Amino acid sequence: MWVFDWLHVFPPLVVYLIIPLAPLAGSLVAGFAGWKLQEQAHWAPLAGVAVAFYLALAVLFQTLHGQDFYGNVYTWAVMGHLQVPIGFDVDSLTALMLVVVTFVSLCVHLYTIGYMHGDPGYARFFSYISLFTFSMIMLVMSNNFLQLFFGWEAVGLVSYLLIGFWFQRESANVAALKAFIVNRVGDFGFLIGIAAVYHYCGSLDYRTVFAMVPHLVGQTVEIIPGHPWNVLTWIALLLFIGAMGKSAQVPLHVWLPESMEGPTPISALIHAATMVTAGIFMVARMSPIYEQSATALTVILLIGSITALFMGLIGLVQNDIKRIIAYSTLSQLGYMTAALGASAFSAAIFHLMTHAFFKALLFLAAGSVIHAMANEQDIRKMGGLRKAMPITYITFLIGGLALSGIPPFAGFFSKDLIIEAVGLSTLPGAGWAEFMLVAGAFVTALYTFRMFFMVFHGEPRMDPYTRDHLHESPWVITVPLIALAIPAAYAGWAYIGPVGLGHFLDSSLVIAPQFNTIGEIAAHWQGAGVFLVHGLEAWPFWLAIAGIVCAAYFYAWRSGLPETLSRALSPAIWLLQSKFGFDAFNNAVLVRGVIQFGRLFWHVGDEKLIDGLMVNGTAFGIGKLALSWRRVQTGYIYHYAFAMIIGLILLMTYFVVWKG
Amino acid sequence: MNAFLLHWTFAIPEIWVLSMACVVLLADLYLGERLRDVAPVLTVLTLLGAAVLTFFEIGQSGTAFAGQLILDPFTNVAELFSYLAVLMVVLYSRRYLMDRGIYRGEIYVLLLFALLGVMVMVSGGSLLSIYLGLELLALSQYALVAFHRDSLSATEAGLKYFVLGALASGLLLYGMSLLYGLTGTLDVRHIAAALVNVNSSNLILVFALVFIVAGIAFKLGAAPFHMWLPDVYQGAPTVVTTFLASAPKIGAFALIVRLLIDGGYGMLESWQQIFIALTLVSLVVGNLIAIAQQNLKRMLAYSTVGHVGFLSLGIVAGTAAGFASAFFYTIVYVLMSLAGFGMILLLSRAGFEAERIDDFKGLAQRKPWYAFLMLIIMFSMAGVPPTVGFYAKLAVFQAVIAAGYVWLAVIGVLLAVIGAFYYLRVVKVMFFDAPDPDVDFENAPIVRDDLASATLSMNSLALLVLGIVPGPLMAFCFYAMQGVI
Amino acid sequence: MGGQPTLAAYLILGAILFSIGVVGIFLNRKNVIILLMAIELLLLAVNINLVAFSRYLGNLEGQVFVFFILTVAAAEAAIGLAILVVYFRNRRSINVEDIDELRG
Amino acid sequence: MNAQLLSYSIWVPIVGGLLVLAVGDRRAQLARWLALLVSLLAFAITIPLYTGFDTHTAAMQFSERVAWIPSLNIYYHLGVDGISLWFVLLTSFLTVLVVISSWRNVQTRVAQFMAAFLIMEGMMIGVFCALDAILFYVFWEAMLIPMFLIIGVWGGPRRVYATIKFFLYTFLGSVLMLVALLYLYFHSDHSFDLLVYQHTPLGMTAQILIFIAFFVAFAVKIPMWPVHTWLPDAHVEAPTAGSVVLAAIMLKMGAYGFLRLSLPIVPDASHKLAWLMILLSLIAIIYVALVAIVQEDMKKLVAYSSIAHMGFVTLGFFVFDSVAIEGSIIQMLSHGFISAAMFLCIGVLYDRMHTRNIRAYGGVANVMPIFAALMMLFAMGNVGLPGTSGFVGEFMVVLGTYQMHPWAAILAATGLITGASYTLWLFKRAIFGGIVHPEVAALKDLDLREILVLGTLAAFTLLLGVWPAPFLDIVHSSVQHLVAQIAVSKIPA
Repeated sequence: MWVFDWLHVFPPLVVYLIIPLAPLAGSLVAGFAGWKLQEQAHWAPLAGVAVAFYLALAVLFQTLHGQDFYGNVYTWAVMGHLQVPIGFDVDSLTALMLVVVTFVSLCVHLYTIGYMHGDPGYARFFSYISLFTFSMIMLVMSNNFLQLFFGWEAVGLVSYLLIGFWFQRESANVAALKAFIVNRVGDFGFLIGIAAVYHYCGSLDYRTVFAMVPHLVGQTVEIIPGHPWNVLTWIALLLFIGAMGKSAQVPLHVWLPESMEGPTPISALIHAATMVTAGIFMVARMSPIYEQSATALTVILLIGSITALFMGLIGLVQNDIKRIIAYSTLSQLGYMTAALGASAFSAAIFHLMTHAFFKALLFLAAGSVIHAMANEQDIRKMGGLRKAMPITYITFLIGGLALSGIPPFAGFFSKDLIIEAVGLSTLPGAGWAEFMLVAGAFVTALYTFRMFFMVFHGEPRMDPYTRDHLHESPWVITVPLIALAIPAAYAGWAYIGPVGLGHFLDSSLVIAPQFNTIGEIAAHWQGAGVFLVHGLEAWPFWLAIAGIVCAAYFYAWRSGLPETLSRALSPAIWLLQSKFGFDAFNNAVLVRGVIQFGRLFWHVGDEKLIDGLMVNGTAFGIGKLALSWRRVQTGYIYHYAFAMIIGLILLMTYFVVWKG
Repeated sequence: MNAFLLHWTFAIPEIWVLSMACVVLLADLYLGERLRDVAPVLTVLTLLGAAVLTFFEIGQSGTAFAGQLILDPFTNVAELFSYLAVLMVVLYSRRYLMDRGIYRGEIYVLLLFALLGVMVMVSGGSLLSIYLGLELLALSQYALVAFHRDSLSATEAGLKYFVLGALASGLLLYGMSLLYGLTGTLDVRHIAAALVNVNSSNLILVFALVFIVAGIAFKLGAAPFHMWLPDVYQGAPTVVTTFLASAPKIGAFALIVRLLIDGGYGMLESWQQIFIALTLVSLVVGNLIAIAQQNLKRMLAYSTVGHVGFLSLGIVAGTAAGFASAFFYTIVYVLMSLAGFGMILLLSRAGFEAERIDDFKGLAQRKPWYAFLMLIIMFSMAGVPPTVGFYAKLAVFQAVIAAGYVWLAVIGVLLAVIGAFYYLRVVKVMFFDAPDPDVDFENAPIVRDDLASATLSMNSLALLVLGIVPGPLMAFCFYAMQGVI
Repeated sequence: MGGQPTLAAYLILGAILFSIGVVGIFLNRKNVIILLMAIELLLLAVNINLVAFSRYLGNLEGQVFVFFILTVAAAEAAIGLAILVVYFRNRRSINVEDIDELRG
Repeated sequence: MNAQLLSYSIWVPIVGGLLVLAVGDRRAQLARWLALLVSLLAFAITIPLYTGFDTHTAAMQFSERVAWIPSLNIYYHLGVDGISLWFVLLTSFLTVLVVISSWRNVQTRVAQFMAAFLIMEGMMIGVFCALDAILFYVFWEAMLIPMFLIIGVWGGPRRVYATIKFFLYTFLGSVLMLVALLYLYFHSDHSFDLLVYQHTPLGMTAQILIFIAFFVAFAVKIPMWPVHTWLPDAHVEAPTAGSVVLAAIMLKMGAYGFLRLSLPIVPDASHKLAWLMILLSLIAIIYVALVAIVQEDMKKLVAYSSIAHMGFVTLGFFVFDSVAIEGSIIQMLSHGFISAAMFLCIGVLYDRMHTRNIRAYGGVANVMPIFAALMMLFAMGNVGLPGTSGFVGEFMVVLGTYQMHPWAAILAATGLITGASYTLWLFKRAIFGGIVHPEVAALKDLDLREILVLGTLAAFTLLLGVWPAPFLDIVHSSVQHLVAQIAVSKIPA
């Protein structure tokens, strides 16, 4: 394309280098010079991300023309015989991710200018989000496991910093800590996975590793003696543990709802569009490994569908606008994961993309609402906002429809594709998975439109002061909303062919013939229109419509009904409100357990046994001994003489008796 | 010249010291009160002269007076170190004695006689001369310990030392008499030759050895023959304690060299066993009881017992290197004790003995230099590098491991750790505690004694310097022992 | 039998005397003077040994040694008594059980 | 000059320290400047060691060998290889920072304080350079004296207990090593040369006994569970600078001892007892990390975290894999930077508030943003985040360990979780949050001097994390050589 032609003057590596480095530079400028730049701190990060977005587009066009890149920048380290470079693997998958990441990031940067205006941490915030963009770019561009892990952990770090951005708030700090530690649990598995990869492949380089994979088929490992496991299953599951942490799959999902303590732009950027998708991306990237293990795929499929349904259910009883969206994110991530399990990698990536757009949109719109409501997040105190905030209303509706999978919005295409692929899957448990996903469609629509109606329709329930000051947000906020609404509306229709059905991503993915669900769909592919019409006859669509109708009935027309219902269903509601007990379990067993063990080891192990008994006990014993032996020295001459004689006699006896 | 007087020149240093002791006695008697300093000055000159005379003898060897005296490298080296030890005692002594009103010439005369005793022990070639040297030393020591006539503790110490010392002499003598009966000679070299024909499990011989070793152990201060040591070290005037811990230890070591190595090397296996027992008991008793002490002199006394245990390790080894390392340990011990008791001497004032450990509280703030020196001394005694005390321990451990007694070395190092505790306590008191307002070094009347201070500084720094360059001293000690076996 | 006592008899006598001396030192709880006497007894025992051996071996060295021991014993006794005197001046007692100022 | 470079590295700080001592406490300012000058000079002297280092050989470089105590065949034998080089540089580098960091917070007996650190610097460099067993031991022990005084004189309320415990514990550990060294002397044809020891054939029983003796010495120093309890006490009571040196350098000596002595001298025993070492390392990683979580005293927390981090080091040694061993070395280096920085950070707070209790803080980030940012970086290093130095070593150790013992790697990797827990929980409680205590509100942010010190460490933490290659390049040849050495049995046929 002509706008990118001039880039040919640069060597390709330079272009690739600038993509991560531009946001990094922006971050550093905002971080180090922030105290001086004050209100102008956004320019450098904004410029950095804009450059990255522009170049990402250029890269996307290149890959469309088949120009992939695989090469190293520098040698990070040589460890023993293992050489670990820092390098880039740029293919269609990477390019697509780059565009999604930088686009959402750009929108969020822009949005932040308005949203965070006047916050004392303004510059710091920009520094963080640019740093985040850098980390995510490094993650998706990586050509080896180490760099992947670097990006993996770095996004975790920035997420920690951003969730705890308002560090004066106790709840934000707790949420940040929780997010980091839960992610670390995932990273723990991921690290072991990398170690296993190195062990069996002798390299951390993607291509070398993937080339080794066929040789590993059939090899087993006995981690628990007597139980041989397939090596590739073992590796795949370990890596997937990492993905569970990052992409918040049950049971490592607990951090994501709480991460809503961070400022709203962050929720949009990190907890909807980018960081949480790292796990999805990683599994897709590792498709050569996963495709060799039906066991791993089954696990992924089931965990994904469980997450999709049950997290959606929790979303039904939430009242915090951001938390509802957060649970919807969890649920949607479940869909993506389920797609991965069904080997529909391209469908997962496609849903990732559409989800990034509409979920970022929803978050930013929610932010706009919160902004207007003077930081009130409880939907029970909202209502009737559609008149005051028309742009937000429209864009939120588009996002909601997309999320609920109503054609022709983006979510419909990607979600239907996933459900169809899972339906075609031959893995054990695929039937259950499909059921859960289809049921999830109803739940999704229900909680989305419950929120929608409670916020924008009905009677205003806020206090009068807030009601009088309701206003539409400024342009820096609404422009990103509109910018995101456009792809949320049309991206499904436009890209299901190239992205969803994998022609574009073919070069990046490996799909085993026996799992090729997407291939099956593609074989009967007659275009997006036919797919749409076909979708109108299927369960998910009607369930979604049913969800919307229920929501409208309960929350817009008969607003007294939910009360009655919740009384009738109180045990179920209680179960949902307690989030199936994950938090309670973690606090009561894991956190308390760790602290109890820590205290036990400290007070009993260290202080009593080692220090008290062994160390000080020895010293005390020696001291006692010294004091008592001291009394032998009575001061009397005859005792002294007696001691000498006794000594003499003992020596003589020794010789007489023993030496004889 | 008849055979008896052949090589009489070998005895010139002894003759010189004897004559000068008489001269000092007479000079002090006649010059009296007016010229008190004459005695120490003359003593110093005597020591320097003796050093010169001994120096000229280096390289010669042989016997004099029909084998009564032996001249070999050990004689030379041991005598030179004895001079050095007495010299330092003299240099330290002046102000301490003046403060207590016992600055008299006799003390120097007694020191010279005691030194003569040590010299005779060092060069003694027969049981007779060795016994005479021993008694000369012992009798002078009894008098020295009780020298402060008005002090109850000094006289009590003198009395105890006398009674027990006499008992020990009796034991030694009894052993000597048995040895004489078995071999028919008093000359140690003839005894060695005669023992070749004696069955090593001969019970009388073994008894003789036990008695002799008991006597030696008493002189050294090895447990369980050590019980006089704490009382005497504590009770005696500190000058005398300083002396007790120096030259007489060289004399005691000479007993081992002459009686057990020169005379009884053939019986090595038997007395090695005895020494293992003595070593073990000394190490444990010395290092343990020292922990419970509050009085620094007494603590150093128990630490002496511990040190004797360590040096005996070298003897247990039973090799030339072992004896050399034991000798090296002895010399190092002498240097350390001189410095340690010298420190107490210098910090004491009229009416105030700086002998409680608590008296050293906060010394680092009041007198940082002295505290630094004491730090060196304590770490040297504990055997922490880079002080010379470490090499002493290194050498004996090396020897005992070479002889195959690894288990003894392990016990030894463990007790070294326990021992480190009480030395550390002194350092702790000096450096970490606040000064005790009741103990004021500054307000007590001070008679400046720059010579003593300088001596102490040299003495203590020597422990550090020798720790960095231990080679020559060690080589010297190894040289001394090369003629012995 | 009869006639000349054997060497063993002398040695046994020496040993008995020596033992009496030793026992005298640590059994006596009364008077320091007795300690001095016990010490003399020790030296006496040694002298008997030496003389007996000298006679038995036909070698004079032992008897020479005895003379030296006797001399030293005299000196020793002198110093011992002197110390006892100064001690008595300070403590007003020569009771062995009172000599316990220094201990521990 | 080049020939005696190591001697200069050792003796310049020692002599300089004596000079500082001579200046005396009354002229404190002069003593400080002189100490700074000496430490800079000493650092400058060590730089040619790096620039002139030949990375292609495992042989000792910059060697010096002079007879020292001929009677016992002891030599003054120095040399560095890839294993020791970094620690020499780390020591001389950190001493500069330590001098600067103590510029104002030490006001009593300044000259003695500075002198103690300079003298200790020389001795610590001596440990890393010594190739003669006795020389090694002399430096090893001598170093205790200045540290004993530093903790005892300038330490906190329970300093006496802590310092005596420190001294006796380490002394007890090292004396057994002395016995082992002497034993080796008689089995290596009367040589004290460590390089000769490496080729001395030894039977299995002897090897195991020697290994145990070495183990006691080094395990106490590192420290490994269960002989670690002196460390928290020593750290809590030590002045900031003392903690820095203790954590950053002294702990490394134990680990260095394993590399220089245990592994090459008794390879068969090392293999045989590897299970024990791995077990103890894992206990350190898991048990001690749990203990760290519940600490209320910041220094104690970091002290326990040091033990846990050193667990990775020892774990890496005893899987006998070159990646793991290199990882351990890098982990040691990295811990040198990060633990130093963590203690300096706590020192910064302590200087202002005179308490280390976490509860007394909270909300420090509000008033000390620069400090909070720097400490966050170091905390992340402590957590082992990629991009910081803390990651590289742990990553390599886990990678290497997995090769041999997957379970050990899995258990060790839990350090990822616990490390994050205690470090960030500390951070949350002390640095984040609202201001509760009025004293915290009055805190002043870092001054230039503090920024200089912490900033330098931050730079190295990042450099080592982003580009560890130059650090590892130095290490390769020596580690390859070591691994080859361990693989060969020394039991005589």
